[in-house]
Amino acid sequence: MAWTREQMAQRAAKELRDGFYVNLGIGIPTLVSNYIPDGMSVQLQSENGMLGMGPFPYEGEEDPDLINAGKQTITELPTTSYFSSADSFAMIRGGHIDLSILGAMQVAENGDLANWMIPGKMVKGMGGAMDLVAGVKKVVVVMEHSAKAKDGSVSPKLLKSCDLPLTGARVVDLVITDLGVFSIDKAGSGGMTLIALAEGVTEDAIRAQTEAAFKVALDGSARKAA
Amino acid sequence: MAWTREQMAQRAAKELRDGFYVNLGIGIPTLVSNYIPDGMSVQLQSENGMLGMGPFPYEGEEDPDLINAGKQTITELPTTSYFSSADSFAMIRGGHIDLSILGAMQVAENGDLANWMIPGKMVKGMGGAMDLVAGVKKVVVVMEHSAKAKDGSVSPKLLKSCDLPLTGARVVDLVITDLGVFSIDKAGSGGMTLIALAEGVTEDAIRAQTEAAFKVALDGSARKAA
Amino acid sequence: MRKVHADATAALAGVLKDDMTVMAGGFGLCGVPDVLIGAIRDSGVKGLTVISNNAGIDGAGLGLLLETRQIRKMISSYVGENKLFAQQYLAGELEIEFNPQGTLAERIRAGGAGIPAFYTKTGYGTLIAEGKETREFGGEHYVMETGLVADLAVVHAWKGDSEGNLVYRKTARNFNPMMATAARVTVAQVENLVEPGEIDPDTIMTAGIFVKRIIHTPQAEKRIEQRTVRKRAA
Amino acid sequence: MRKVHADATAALAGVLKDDMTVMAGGFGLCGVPDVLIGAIRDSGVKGLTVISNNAGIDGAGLGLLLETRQIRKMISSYVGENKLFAQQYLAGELEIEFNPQGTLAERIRAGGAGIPAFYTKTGYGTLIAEGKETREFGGEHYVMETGLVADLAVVHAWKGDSEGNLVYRKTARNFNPMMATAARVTVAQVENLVEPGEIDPDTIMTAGIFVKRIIHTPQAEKRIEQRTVRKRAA
Repeated sequence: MAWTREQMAQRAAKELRDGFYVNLGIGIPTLVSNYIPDGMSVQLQSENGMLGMGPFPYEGEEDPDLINAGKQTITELPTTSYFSSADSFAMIRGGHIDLSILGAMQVAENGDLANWMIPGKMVKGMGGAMDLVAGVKKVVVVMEHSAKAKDGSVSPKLLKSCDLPLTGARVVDLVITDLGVFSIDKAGSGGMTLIALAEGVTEDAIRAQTEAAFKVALDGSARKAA
Repeated sequence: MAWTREQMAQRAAKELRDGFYVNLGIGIPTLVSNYIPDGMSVQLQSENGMLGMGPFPYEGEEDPDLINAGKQTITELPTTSYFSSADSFAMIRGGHIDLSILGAMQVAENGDLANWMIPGKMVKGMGGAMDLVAGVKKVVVVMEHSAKAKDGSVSPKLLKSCDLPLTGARVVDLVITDLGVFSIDKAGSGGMTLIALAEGVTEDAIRAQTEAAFKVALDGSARKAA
Repeated sequence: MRKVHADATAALAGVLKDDMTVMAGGFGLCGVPDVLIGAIRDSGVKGLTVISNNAGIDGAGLGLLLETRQIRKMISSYVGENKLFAQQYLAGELEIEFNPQGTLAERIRAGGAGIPAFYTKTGYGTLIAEGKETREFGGEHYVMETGLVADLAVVHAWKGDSEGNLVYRKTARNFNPMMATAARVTVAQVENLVEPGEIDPDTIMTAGIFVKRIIHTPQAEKRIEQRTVRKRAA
Repeated sequence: MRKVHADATAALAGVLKDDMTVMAGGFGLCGVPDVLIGAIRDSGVKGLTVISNNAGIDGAGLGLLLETRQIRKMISSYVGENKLFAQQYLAGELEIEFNPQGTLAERIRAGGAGIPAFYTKTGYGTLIAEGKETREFGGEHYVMETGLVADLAVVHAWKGDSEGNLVYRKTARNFNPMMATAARVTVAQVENLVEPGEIDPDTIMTAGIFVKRIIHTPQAEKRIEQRTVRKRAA
């Protein structure tokens, strides 16, 4: 049984540590905020100029001046501070954000990430994704293990090398898919390692849907080292 | 009769225009603030992080958190804003200040300025002077025409080229001394031009105390062109 | 007082010309100088290069200037949510230069701060670095990016005084403060116009020196792009 | 709450080591983190490289660390008004690296913002440019300057909350905000310590993310270097 979106978010939440400042991308990463352990202080950064992002407002309490990077209405917390886009990305580029959790189209075994454009399709732009993956201390990708096209065909997203234009070269530390968890030695030559399996998913099932070469280290120590 | 310090400051005040943002150095330049014409809006910048600098406080009203770049206690005005040193020098470096009036040890006929160190003597540092002369739109020097040493010897300060280490290369637009006013074509090859004489001072008297080559254009049109 | 103009048209008089470069503040539809953009549309000026994080949506923000085909080129980080943009781009009528959002913000700050170029890790090893200088510092790879300046910046603020001092509100701050510093002429629309001295000088975010002209837009319409809410506990 | 420490010694515990680089906020004696500097003196740590616009005066500010010869090198823009500094410098006991004030401020901002180098006109054609790369952009000459980072930054703020959010007061802001961003560990002393939510989030000047430790110093002594006054009209 593959993990649901909620289970993937729950697994990603295990990467949180007390006192962390975290940037969450759109989609499954946003769900991670629902799984911050009680008593753990985690502040969410929104790259449009906010630290200490609160939940969605109650209906009728939306403030057009208060949105997140996905342009959704949100709320503030007692910890909140606001700043300009330049200061926001100075924070990101300067390595002050502990963790970025974001989605991806493709991840290569060396940590290359592609998630902003498909040649030949209309390009919307990279927004803040390139800055985030280049600047944040630890980058975690949460994505479906394989891509399902409209015609039903399935193609792997964990690749030997990305064929889509990169968002960043050697930037991903950890990949969480619906089938398992992979660590990547992005700074060295250690490549990709499968460190956890979703319940009921086998290593063989993962191999069948993965182009990237990967080692396997499912014991707790390797998991911890990731 | 050479100009007094007050007269030099008065002459420098003629460079002010309505709406100008101005940085004044320590010494005679500070006096310029006494000669801002009535009805003219001129805001003074202090490079330690303030725009809209007010006069010295009344005794007993000094605020240790409110000083100018000379470390003197000052006051704020209704127009005042505060900012960081980085933002202050972004304002200066970015060319947003209209006029800088400052003192000098030496000025060369090409606009080179020396006012921060004498080799062999204890060096205190350049503070913000290098940033100001490099960044401000128009740089006016106000200084004694000649240097009087303790032993009574007199040496010129308007030179063919500065022998002291520079604060900036080709940065001075106008020099006001106790004897007269000189414009400098800092961006071109026009050199230095004497455009005004202090009352009772002759061109010959100036030549005798000036090493720099200079043209003379004492008519109003040349003065305006400066 | 001399900075305060009666309306957007008056505030832009003498500044607009064809083929100029305009910076427009805002992120999504938040903090967008919509009244000033409307006046730019009404002026009919064309061939604009517009530097703005986004391109508005159909019928709002910079979408207004796309409808009238007044924009020749956008310098942005993200232009989704705009069908007109896609149409004009695919028809070859509109150029786009994509910048990573943080690179865009920093390029604008640099332009205003007299910094012609700086180095950033962002985009190294990607399409964005193509044709740009790269360089190693301390064993890490960086891309050289250049400062951006414009002929005109239009910004939106929550509060302003007649000296041009500005205060922004919440995430409507975004690109507005940097843009205010990086143009030959900056025009601000403010929701609340007050007298000098009414804003605590420690809280001023854009010093008046950067703002040449200002208009009071108390009725500025604020739109929401993605209305998201949560349910109240029963 | 975890960021709040009982006193300066507790806040610096485990951070100080010989030969480290320390940034200290302040301009003259204004906005100087004097309580934290006192605790650095008391710790006896030595061989320090100190990045600070000035070097204090005899008996105050960084003057304290000069008295005890704990500083090996200063990176500053102006060090007048300090006899001890002059003595130690002339005796070859103290190194000094002068930076133009704006270059120093920007190098610190760059260090905190992940920018390894940038170009500035300041100092082109002077001693300051010697040994540095220079380069032309648009026909003008610029000097390449590098970002600065430190092991520790000590800053002074007017107000702070237990999350580390800081607000500075008047010209006591100066170098403090940039330094807070550019060190591995930033420790802040605040005159007023409040609970999260008590500071208007639009007015926060340093976001809590940059501040690792904080102490409440309500009694911080404020000295005036140049007391200047005007006479009241009779």
